[in-house]
Amino acid sequence: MLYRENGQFKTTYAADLQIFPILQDRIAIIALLVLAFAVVPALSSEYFLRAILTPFLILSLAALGLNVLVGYCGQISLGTGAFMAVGAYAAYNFHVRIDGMPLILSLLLGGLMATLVGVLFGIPSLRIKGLYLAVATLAAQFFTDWAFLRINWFTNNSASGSVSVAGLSVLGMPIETPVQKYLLCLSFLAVFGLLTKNLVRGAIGREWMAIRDMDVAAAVIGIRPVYAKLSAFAVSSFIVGVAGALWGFIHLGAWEPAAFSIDRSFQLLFMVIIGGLGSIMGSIFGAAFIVLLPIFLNQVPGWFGLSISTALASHLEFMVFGALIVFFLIVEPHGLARLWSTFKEKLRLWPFPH
Amino acid sequence: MSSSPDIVLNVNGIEVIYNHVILVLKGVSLQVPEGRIVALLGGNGAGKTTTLRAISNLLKGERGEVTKGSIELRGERIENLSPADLVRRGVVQVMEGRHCFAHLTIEENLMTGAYTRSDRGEVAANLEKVYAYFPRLKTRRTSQAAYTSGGEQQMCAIGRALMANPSMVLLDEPSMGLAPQIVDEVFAIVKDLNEKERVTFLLAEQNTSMALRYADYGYILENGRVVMDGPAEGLRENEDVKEFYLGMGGGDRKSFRDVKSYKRRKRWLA
Amino acid sequence: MDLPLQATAQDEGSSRPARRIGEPILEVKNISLGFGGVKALTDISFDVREHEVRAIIGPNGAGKSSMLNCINGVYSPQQGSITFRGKTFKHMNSRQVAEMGVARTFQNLALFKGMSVLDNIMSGRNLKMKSGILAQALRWGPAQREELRHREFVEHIIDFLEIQAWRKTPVGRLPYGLQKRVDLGRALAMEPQVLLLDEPMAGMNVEEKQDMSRFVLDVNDEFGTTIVLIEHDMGVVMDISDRVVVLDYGKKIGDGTPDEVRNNPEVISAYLGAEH
Amino acid sequence: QDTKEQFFPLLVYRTGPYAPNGTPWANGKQDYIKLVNSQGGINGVKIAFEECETGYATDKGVECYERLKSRPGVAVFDPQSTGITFALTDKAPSDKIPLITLGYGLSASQDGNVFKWNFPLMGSYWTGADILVQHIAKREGGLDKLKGKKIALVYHDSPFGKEPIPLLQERAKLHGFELSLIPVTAPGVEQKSAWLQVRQQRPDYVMLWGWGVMNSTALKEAVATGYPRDKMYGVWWAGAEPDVKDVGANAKGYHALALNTAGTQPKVIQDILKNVHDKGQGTGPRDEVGQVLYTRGVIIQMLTIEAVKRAQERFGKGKVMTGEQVRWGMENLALDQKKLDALGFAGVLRPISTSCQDHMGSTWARIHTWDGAKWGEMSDWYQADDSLLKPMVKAAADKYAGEKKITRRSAEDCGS
Amino acid sequence: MGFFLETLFGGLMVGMLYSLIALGFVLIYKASGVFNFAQGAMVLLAALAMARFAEWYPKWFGFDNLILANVLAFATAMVLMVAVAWIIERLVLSRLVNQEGITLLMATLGITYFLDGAGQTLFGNDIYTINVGMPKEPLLVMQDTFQGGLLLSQEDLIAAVVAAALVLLLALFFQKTATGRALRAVADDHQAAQSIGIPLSRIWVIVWSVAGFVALVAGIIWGSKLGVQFSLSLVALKALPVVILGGLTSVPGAIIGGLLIGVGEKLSEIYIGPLLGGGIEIWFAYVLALLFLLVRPQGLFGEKIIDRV
Ligand SMILES: Nc1ncnc2c1ncn2[C@@H]1O[C@H](COP(=O)(O)OP(=O)(O)OP(=O)(O)O)[C@@H](O)[C@H]1O
Ligand SMILES: Nc1ncnc2c1ncn2[C@@H]1O[C@H](COP(=O)(O)OP(=O)(O)OP(=O)(O)O)[C@@H](O)[C@H]1O
Ligand SMILES: [Mg+2]
Ligand SMILES: [Mg+2]
Repeated sequence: MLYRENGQFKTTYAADLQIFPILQDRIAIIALLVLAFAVVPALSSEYFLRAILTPFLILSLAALGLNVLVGYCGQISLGTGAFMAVGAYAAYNFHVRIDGMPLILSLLLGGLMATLVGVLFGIPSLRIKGLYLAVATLAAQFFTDWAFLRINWFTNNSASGSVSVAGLSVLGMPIETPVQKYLLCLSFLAVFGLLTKNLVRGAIGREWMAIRDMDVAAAVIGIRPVYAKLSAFAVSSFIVGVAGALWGFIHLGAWEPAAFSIDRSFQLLFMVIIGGLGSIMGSIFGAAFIVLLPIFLNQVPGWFGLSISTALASHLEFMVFGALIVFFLIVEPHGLARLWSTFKEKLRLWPFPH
Repeated sequence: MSSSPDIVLNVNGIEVIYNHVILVLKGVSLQVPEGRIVALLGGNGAGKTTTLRAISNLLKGERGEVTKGSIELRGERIENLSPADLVRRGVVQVMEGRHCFAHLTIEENLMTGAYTRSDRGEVAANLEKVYAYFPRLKTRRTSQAAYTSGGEQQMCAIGRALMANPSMVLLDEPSMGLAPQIVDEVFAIVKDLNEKERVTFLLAEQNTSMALRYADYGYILENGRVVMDGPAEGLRENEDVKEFYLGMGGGDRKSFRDVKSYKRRKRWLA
Repeated sequence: MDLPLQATAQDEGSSRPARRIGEPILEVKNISLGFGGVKALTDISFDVREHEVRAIIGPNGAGKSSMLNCINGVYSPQQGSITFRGKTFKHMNSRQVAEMGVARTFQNLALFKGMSVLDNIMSGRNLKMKSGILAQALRWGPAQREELRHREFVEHIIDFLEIQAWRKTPVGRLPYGLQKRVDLGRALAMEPQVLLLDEPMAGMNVEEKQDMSRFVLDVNDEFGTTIVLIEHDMGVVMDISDRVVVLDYGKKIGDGTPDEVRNNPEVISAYLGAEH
Repeated sequence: QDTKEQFFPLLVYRTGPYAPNGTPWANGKQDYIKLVNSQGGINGVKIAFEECETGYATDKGVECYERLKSRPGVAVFDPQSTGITFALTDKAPSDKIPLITLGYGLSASQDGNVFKWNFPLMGSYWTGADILVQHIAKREGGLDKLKGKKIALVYHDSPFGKEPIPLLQERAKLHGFELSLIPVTAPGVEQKSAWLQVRQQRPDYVMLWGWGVMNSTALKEAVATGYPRDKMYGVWWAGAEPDVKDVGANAKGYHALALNTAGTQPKVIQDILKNVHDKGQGTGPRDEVGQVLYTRGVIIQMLTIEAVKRAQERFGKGKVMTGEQVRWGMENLALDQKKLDALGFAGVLRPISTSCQDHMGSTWARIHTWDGAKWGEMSDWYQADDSLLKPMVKAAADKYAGEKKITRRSAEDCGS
Repeated sequence: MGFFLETLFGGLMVGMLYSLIALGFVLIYKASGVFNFAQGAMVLLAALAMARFAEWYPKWFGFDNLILANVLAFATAMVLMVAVAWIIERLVLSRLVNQEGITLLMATLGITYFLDGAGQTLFGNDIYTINVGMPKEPLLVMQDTFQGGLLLSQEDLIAAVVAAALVLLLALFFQKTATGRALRAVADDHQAAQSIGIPLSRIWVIVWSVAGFVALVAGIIWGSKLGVQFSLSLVALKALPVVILGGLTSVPGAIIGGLLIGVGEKLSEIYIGPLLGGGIEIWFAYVLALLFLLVRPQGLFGEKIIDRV
């Protein structure tokens, strides 16, 4: 019985209010952070850092943001790509139009603009619910797709509508090597993960979840749906916006609106559902699953020395990917995070079956 | 497994696990004879609903599964049948918590209950019968089920099950949320169907006194185990049952105002 | 923060203090409510006095739950007004009602299914929590202390309702009876002056009903919370309520002490039946 | 480098909305490599290659790039997509890998002084648009005849589709024709309103800047709204078989830019058929060999290989070249007619010669016309008007350099 | 005026085609509470099967009768769609009984990937044609009323008529019949429906097969318009605003919604678009639907969204 909470008595509520009340969890999370900040960058190849870990971290961040909205507040959104785009383009404008703007500030301001747009598009949620809302959020998606292509001001009058940034630095340190980029994204994820965790286990988080689970009852205990929903939209689009800015600035370097297309929105929704709605870890699991799986599947034939045509390989990859999604949903409709906690529960009982 | 010919339902040491980890039933066995009313009693969370779900095969949707034991209907193993198959064999469950079809009107709800039947005349007659049992439903027949009161929904759920013309009904907390005289009526209906049409009932109830008044036999379930069973009269007289389920410790019914506030524990708790 | 709940632990309940039933705190005047063709309530008036236990009974579909929904702003009645502590209003939104100190439980369990017992009850304190989003995200001093303070209060409620063991369990997994208790806990967390209970004892066996009655009476005694109770178990109603309103088909057909109501022939024929 | 093989990463899209166009292109590239390998490689250096599916998505393209860029012997990337090109343009300089973007990508990247690592060989959207205007003018009887004419640009609503706009606006100002812009939302499956607009405005000519399914849909809508096909001019990415195949005879008369010929007559195509396909090593179906996009793939690969050869001439024959060295080769291409003939490309494309300033090497193109069953009838060669283009390229490159804080390359750098 | 009418008709006809796709969504949603994102993939799969079999049969069996080839291909594609329905029920839906809507929605996204991959593996990813003899040349009418006449696409006209007929047929089928009632019951509560003996698996196979049929018809119509290749699956996106505008649960809603969106987006693109630089129709359709929902959150004819304590 390696994993158990028996015997860990909490004598104060403050102790129980810690993020990870169980000692083993605390140790695990510290180990994880050390691993992520120190060991991984030292051991990983450039390809791994640049092409896998960095996008994985950024998309985890975006998924985290989306999870606030969908998982905690229960408002399904298919417009995530739009908020990422707003974050990226806004950050871009701050970056190029204001001389000497610090990178971090640009990114955060990008998030702030995304917040504004997010709240604006969140207003319909006060009346429209469920799938209707989900589809209606596509309005945001297509509108921003259009706006960033059509309105030249947003792209600093670049003829083609594509923008790019270069020469990034934080506090005088250049952000150029894969390790630096990785660490920057990781720091963002860690900080936002912590802040979000604080939010969702605090009063505001309870308001979101209350609205999600039963809005009439929530109103009766004095929760204002307007405030709860719009604050969820605000927090969510802030995080998503920052993730969008990172995606543009750090991962791509140059982008066009297609980088934040509807496919991105679906991809993120996938992540939060596969990972687990209403779970911080779930967002990260989900991002790992969705980012890593295709890359992994893509390389499988190679390991077995099979040479199948690229098209066939990629179709098979689609099929396996789709099948695995369905498979995981069947095994655990509440996502990988729930699967993980079930596993922990089993571990708690181990070696006695029940 | 010796099931005498007049045993309709034979539940044999079943274990149920939810979500792969939560063990809820720890070997429950019970038998329901043809044409009888059997009551399943027990406190909150004892596992009554779970037992009924296991029988009618509705566990899957709750992510539960029967991991041990067997369930036989008239000698046939039924663990792997679909709920629809069971309805075709005459077994219908009235689910706890009503589960009316929210967007359908009361009448449409009742009519879906007759999904497995084809004779229109009989169905129409049956509908009239249900309306006769529950006149309140008739007055609300055109309103969507979601917009009816709790009690009306409960009547609707019971009525809907009766529309299938079942030979055996699994009733889960039929009295919940019903006004006293409707509770009486529901039990009267149960008795009536049981006597006139020889419908067999398995009844999970919290309203122990009512249940024991109408049932022939009772099982008491606590913490996923059958802790006591016997003919209804016997249980009614049992001191423990009296104290814990009928609220009549020491003979008389105590006023709810005067009940001691120190915590009493059920002696059988496993 | 004052925590009067602590007293309950010692209370043995044998000798109850004389309860100080006061002036009307809540008055319902000429309320009418209809949905399309259905008249759910017709011209209902009654009052609730401070510190009393007021029961509403009536056959299914009589309009009892609708009455509560009108009081706490879920429905807005077409006619009539509601006076609370001398302030009269025709319609208020749920939040305003909650702010004035009215809490309720629900007939069909309206708990937040995905949240733990603790969070459900904590959510009842949200009205009283003031930290802004940023402070909560950072969890710095005041926000953390506020959370702690309220947590402490909620722990008392949990102790009081004897649901310590399920603190961290998602409520969706609890058996029905316990969920009802959590529902009550959530309402209590609001420290209400008036508590509206919609069939709190449905689906419980006698022992559990006794427990529940105990909780209701204790709340009434200890905090002086006024209680409006809908219940179909006549035993409970007659035993614990001070006065009873009887509704039938949306109309009021009786109002008075349990004994008066019990002997009212109209009530007997419409609701109680001969036996009771 | 301890490798004996030159490595060619091949970014392709054989799936997704653009697969019908991406596939023959990718096949042509592979087949040419196989041909060269069957003839002994590049001065004895064999070519290794690996495909990576991008699905035309930028982030997948970036992943492919990162995965393949550190392979030993990697020479050059062909992103095959404008979006991916944009994303890689910033990465290439630090990785020291040249990008070849034949007929697509950033128009401004022709300026090798700023875009050291980009090679938009043979043409950009600006040269293409310029040639179309010239051709239309010729058809009308002279540039002055354009005055008062109306030209509509029906374009893919993306950076790819928007690239030609500045040039066309410039030309419109110059010659006094009216330019109307009609965007089509990607991928372009619903174009009814675009073509209603065309019908409303009744332009004298329509330029079609489409890719993938947008092209055939546009042609079908043109049929449905009765717009004459022979007034329609496509970019070279809207002038291949997949674009017209399922419109068939209805598209008869439609014109498009051609960077290259199509057909199986060229010697190089014959060689591929003989040495690759007949040996059962063909990448795609045999009857696709020699199609427009297929041939373009062959050309791209030929130019890449010639760049490697050119580099070997300077840095050592029979050696595996680094990206840096290949870049030099690409910057110093000098393929005259004789060399092209020797390679089997007689008549397929015009001679090409690049320099430090000019990373395009040639701005020649023709117009070909669909005869209902195949691409036939070639116009004469046109060359983009340098006097117009040069200042535009320079201005755009300067703006880019300014934003990126890049200084123009010095003369020594050019020489190196 | 003539041009306005042309735009209007154009919008109406495209709208009808959107309805056809929207219908697939509505059917499945109505009958099982599943928002089926795989509808687009089903359209693609059906169209691919239709196109390829019509090409292969004459080759395999050595005949060259276009009608026969099309009929055989249609039958084969239909069989394929039924098989798909059956497999989806067996392997996916039956294991996700009683799960939340969003889980089911995700599962259909998984199915989308699978079908996209499978369709292209089986049938190829090039561009294929469906030739069911649709006339391509436009029709010029009322030349004397309007200057320049009114140009109507015959192909669109026929397609719109077919779509309208199909939609009406299904609307009739689902109204008031016992099956229709059972389907709505299933959508409300899987478990309760099971408990009264509605065989979920059979119902689902039937509904998904019907949706497959609708997908096949949509695939043929759109496929002969656009050519059959991957992009065909993206027309589903055009149907989404239609579905919510008309109401997720309403067959007539799909028609009216389709017409409204079709007309709305064409008129907006033609008359407002140029002011904004064009290309606005895609978001305009969504904004239209969104504004409408603000007034009626359940869409035009959708069932009222119930929230009650
Ligand atoms: N879907 C589920 N997932 C996990 N646990 C469950 C689930 N349903 C029930 N349980 C657990 O199983 C136990 C038995 O529940 P069950 O509903 O069978 O009790 P019951 O006897 O019907 O109680 P009640 O009288 O309150 O209805 C309870 O402890 C409950 O928490
Ligand atoms: N939102 C609504 N829309 C339509 N009708 C409603 C609505 N709410 C309540 N009703 C109707 O009003 C009547 C009164 O309902 P209410 O829920 O108040 O009854 P109740 O007295 O609580 O009954 P029960 O004891 O069964 O819970 C019922 O007939 C019900 O159908
Ligand atoms: Mg139960
Ligand atoms: Mg009620």
